[in-house]
Amino acid sequence: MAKTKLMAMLTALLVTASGVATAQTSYKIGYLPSTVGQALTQAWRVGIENALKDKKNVTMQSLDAQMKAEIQVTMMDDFINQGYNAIILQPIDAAALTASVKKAESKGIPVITLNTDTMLPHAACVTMDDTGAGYMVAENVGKSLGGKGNVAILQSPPGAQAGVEREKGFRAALAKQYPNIKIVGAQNAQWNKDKGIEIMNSFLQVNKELDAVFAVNDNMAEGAMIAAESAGRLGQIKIWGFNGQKSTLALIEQGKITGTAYTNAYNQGGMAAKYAMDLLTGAKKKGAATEIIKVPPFAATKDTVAQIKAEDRW
Amino acid sequence: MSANSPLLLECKGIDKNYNGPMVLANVDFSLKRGEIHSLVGENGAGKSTLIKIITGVTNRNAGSIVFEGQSVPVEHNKIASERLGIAVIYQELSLIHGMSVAQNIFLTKEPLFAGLPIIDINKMNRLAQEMIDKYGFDLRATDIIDKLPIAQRQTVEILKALSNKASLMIMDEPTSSLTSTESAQLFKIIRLLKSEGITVVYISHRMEEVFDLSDRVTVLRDGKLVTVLEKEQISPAEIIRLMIGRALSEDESRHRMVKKEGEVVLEVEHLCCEGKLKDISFKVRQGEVLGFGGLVGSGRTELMRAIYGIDGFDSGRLTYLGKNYVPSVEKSIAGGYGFVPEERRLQGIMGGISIVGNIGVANLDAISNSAGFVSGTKEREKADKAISLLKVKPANPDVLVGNLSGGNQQKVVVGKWLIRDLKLLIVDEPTVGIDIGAKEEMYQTIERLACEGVAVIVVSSDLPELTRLSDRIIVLRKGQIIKEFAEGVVTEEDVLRAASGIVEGGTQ
Amino acid sequence: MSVSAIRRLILVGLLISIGAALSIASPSFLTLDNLMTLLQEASLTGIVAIGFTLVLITAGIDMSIGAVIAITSMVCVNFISYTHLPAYVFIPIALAGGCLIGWVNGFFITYFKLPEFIVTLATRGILAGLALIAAVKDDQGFVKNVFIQDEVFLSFGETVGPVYIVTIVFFVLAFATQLFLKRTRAGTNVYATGANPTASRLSGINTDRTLIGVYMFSGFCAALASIFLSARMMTAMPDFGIGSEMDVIASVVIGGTPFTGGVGDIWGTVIGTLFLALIKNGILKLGLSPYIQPIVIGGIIVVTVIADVWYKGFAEKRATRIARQKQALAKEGV
Amino acid sequence: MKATNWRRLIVDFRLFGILLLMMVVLSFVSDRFLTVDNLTNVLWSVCLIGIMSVGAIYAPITGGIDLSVGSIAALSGIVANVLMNVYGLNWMLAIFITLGIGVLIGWVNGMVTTKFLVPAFIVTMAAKTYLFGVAMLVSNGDQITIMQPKEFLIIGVGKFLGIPIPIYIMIILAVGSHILLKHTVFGRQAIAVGANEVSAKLSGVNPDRTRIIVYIISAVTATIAGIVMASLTQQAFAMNATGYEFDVITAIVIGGTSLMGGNGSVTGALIGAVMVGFINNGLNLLDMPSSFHPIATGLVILIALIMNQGFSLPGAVKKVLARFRTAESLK
Repeated sequence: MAKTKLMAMLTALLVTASGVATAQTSYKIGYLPSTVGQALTQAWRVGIENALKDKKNVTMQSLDAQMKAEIQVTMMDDFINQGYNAIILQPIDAAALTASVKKAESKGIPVITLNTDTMLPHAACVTMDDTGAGYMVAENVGKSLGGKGNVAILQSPPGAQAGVEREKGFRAALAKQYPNIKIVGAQNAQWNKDKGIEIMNSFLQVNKELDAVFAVNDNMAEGAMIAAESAGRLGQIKIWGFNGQKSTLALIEQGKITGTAYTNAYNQGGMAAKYAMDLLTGAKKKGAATEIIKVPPFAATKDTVAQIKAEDRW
Repeated sequence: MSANSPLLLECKGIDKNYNGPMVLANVDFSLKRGEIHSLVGENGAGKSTLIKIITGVTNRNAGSIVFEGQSVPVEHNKIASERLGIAVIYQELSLIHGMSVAQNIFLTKEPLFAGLPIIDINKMNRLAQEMIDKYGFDLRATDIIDKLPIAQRQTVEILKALSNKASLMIMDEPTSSLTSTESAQLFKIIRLLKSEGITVVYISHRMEEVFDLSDRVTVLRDGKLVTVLEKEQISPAEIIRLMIGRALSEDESRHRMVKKEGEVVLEVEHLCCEGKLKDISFKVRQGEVLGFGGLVGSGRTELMRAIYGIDGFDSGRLTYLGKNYVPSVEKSIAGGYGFVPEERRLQGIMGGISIVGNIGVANLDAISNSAGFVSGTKEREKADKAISLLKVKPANPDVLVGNLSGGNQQKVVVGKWLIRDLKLLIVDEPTVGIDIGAKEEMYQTIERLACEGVAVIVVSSDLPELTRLSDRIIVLRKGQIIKEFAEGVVTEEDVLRAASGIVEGGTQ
Repeated sequence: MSVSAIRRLILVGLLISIGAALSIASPSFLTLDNLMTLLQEASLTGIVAIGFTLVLITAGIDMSIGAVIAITSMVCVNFISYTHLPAYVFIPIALAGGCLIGWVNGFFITYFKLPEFIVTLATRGILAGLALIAAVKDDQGFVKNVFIQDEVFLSFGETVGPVYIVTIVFFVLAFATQLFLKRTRAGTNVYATGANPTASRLSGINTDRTLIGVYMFSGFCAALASIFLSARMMTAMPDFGIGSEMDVIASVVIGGTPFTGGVGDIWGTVIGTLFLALIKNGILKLGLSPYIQPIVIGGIIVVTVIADVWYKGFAEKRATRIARQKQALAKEGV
Repeated sequence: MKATNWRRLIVDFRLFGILLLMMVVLSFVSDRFLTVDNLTNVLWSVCLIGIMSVGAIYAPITGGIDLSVGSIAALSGIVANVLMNVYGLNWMLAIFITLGIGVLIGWVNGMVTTKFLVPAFIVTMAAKTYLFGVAMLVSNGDQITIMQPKEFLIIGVGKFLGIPIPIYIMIILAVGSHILLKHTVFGRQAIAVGANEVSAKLSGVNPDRTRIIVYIISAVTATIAGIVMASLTQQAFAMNATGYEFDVITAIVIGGTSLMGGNGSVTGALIGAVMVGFINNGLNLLDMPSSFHPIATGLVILIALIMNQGFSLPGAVKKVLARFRTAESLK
């Protein structure tokens, strides 16, 4: 098994080395998420793998950037040096990865980014539209509160772009549509569940009237739920998460979490993989600008969560 | 005072206190050019403080110092004093491990390439070797310090001072870790230094050395100057009298070996340990003090470690209290051994914890119950008992042992065994670096233990100590028993001759 | 041959054989591009490791290096965003900032006699927080990572021929530091302070000044690495370098500088850094699960150090045996 | 009462004093601070660090350090989940086996440091790295939500007399650890080994065995913390508890335990953990940006250290100023 894989890689390389790119029969695709240890990035990987399953001539390798932009850049270099044919990348930071993406593209390796776009044009960006989804969550929260109330935000670490975009969308919507909703607190819970509990506890202490909480990922939303439940205030507070991982959807069904901005991550990964294959096989030509492919967010609440099929839950 | 005055250094009316009682009060101290001048006094008499003031490690509160005709300011410091030509050969050797002899000699003043901040290593090695050869030492400039024996390291220290063009060399207990031959070698060097016109200040607790070497002796007691003895006035008994203000009774009869008839406590048969010990056999009886003599490196310490159970041995048989015994530290302690190691600070005490803690650790079996819980009351009782038995000062069991004087530290190390049901006590160099009063107390403790029926094994390089304490002396050489003195009168010279391999006129 | 020389030879041998094995296993290993990237990686860690080696020689430790990288990159990006100062003006300022942090570390360690580990752990926290506060923000107050376009600054990430500038700087710095350590008085003082601080003081070495100097140099090296990192990434992030302490420590330790002080040199660190970078690069090539990487790296650290201790023990035993034989012969001769 | 006991007491009391002072200041700053609910929450949030600290403290007492506690905690949560929800074991049995694995990890750490004479810093740093890898491998990098068994989940979020169960666990372990340190043979041996290993050995203590037990204790409490964390967050995840080792060391050091060995205070470590908890809680209540948390913690470490060194704070400031003045005058 491993041997055949190695052989395939060797042939692929020999072919690349001989410079007959068009006659290429096998491809290597690299998948480089910000970290391998997240439900979302795992789901993307599964989506990519599924999309490539029936293509015998394609191998896929994923690497772990450990949430550090420096490491991700190194790994980009490695993919480039190893002559990968396409790279699916979730940039930890737009600015930090721009140079790497540019380098890959200049060597003829198309880069398809996930969720975070970089600053210079590349093949495509398959994005769940963080800002738009944040906006959508705020609209839902605003509607359910009747345009009035106190809201707190569980933030991502400062500088984590995805989280910031979500929060910006959320804030923009409130400012524009629900000026009477007050944001009473915003604290960094480091994407973590245990920090989510800790921060939520202090929100609950400071605000005797807290009507809704928006956590910029589901993990923190689940933490907020545990804290609110423990304080006996779960019924009074609407908790919104982001991403729509399986466990959160289950909690929405139980009525413990109000809702989340669900994206079909399997689908999203699949789309990225398909786009890469289309470019490699020549079915699609690369344009001058980055092609933005938006995966629409879906507001999963108790009423709508049933629409998400079991096989689409990640 | 002019530069060609016969006096090299003159201190007048030195006062010093460290925010507390006076450590030095109105002390005068002067040194002639090219003399060997001993500075004696019990621990705490102010010797080291005086040296610290002269070398600029600490500053005086009052008084004047004139060195080479120049007045030395109060705000003096170590580097300035070195520049003046004052060097100290420390008791705890102050060489840098991992560096070569040459690097140590030239530390902080390495020869540089002209005009560059780069060290000229070849030149440094050459200069060092020239110095070594000039004095005829057995050393190579490129030897790494770690691999040299202590005596040679001391030579390197002296070379280091010589390279500083020192006109005054202060030696603080230089022979404490040397064997007799090595000491003799050192005395030769000291006399050589004198012949070069260098003044040597010699600090030692060993009166015979002071007597042998000194041109003059300054005696301090309780921070005050007692007197300065001229060459013809010097005698060990006189110095001791002046130091402690009373005459010590030298119990001459102790030099006679005594045959003890008690039960055999430990019997060692044909003990061998590759490269260290060869076919060692001996017995030690109840109430007997068995002395072990020999040069450093003759295998004495290794033998003690083997019978205590720290290091294993290759072959041989131990019989302890009539039973075949394979030693291990834990079994030995449980069986009634006590062990006072050679290096107090490194092996004996736990400086960072209290007297109670130090004593408790060796008595955990006695102060805890079967479930492993320690009784604080019992622990304290034990500590108090040890303190009162040995008159540890201060008699506060909560004082950190690291803050005690050397003698009191040693009392704690011995004390933790005394409160046990002791059958065999092994003491390795019991009185190194402790003052005369404490030394005497240590001797009395050992004698009292023997009276109580404890078998005591004493290892010592201090020959008067060995002959005074022992009922029987075994001398080791190159890991073998070379001589046993079981009866008759034994002189220090006898032991020394045996240790050096000179037996009945022939060389071993 | 000395123990450390043999050890080094073994490590170089391993380095070459692993390299050879990788060249066979993965054809993309032995390409100019890959080797240069590998060297670039190694150099970024290595520059920090050079400073860290000096700290370790004094028997200290510096946990703040990662945070120094972060804060320095923030200082640079602030200069770029808010001033029009040219890079050759603010880069020296940023490097001086690294030295200043080292000075503060050294000051607390020497003046209050605090343990190095904790002091630098505390400054690590403080600097990490300050880096976030200093980060460039957008109009809504969110941290914004600036895409750097300052030509002079970015030139630090360029190559000379195929070789990255950072690699050249790394080797030059390594050479200079080695020269400093072995052939200057101040360098000798560093070893002396680590081997025996009391003896060093008695010999007239100002150990406090030496220690402060060493921490300043460590801060300087981290700041220097930060500039190369920012230039390479064309941006600066407030979490740059935080967590990279472990890689640096691993490189130095694999290189043979022990925690006990007084021993060690820069060539060891250079080899250690290359070794670690090679392993990391190699794991990526072998198509292993990314989860295996930490296991392999952790394992290698333990194995190298255990092998070290074992070998040293063996060598010591052998040395004492030889010494004893020699001594015996000499004595018999008399 | 003898002098050193007084001194020890004063050190402990001083810590209490600082703690009280912090409470007074914080209650002025935020009226929400001094409520039973909030204080309970603070204790609840520090309980993971607290549990780890009272066990990990033995490493510095013997002159070592344990940097692997975070990874051990993450791994044990994953292992417990696998045992319960993949192999379907009873939750108590699962916890028992997980603790056994904790013992094994600690034993390995201890063996490598003692028998192979590798510095604890490197051993546990490497362990931190490879245990994280193992955790990733076992969990396949997944962020696993633990939905059952219900009894297991009660450990983290259940309450007894209105107080969350983890707080009881922390207090029980702290009391146990305090007794172990101050009133047992093992505690005496650990302190002796830290104070002077050779001397301890010659007094009949087996330093290697003591050290191995020390790392086992450290790993076991980290395992307990991992189980509590898994239950509390209802999640098993390899990245949980990353970086906790530094918080643990911070708590221990603020509590007056020196990293050089030979002394230690379990109550101090607990107070240290609570102090860090108060700082974070206070900043949260004031809605300060998270960047202030590490700064405040860092400053508290420095201040606590300087005070533990026997400097009073105004004295220390004066000393620093005096130094600058002399530096000026030299110029």
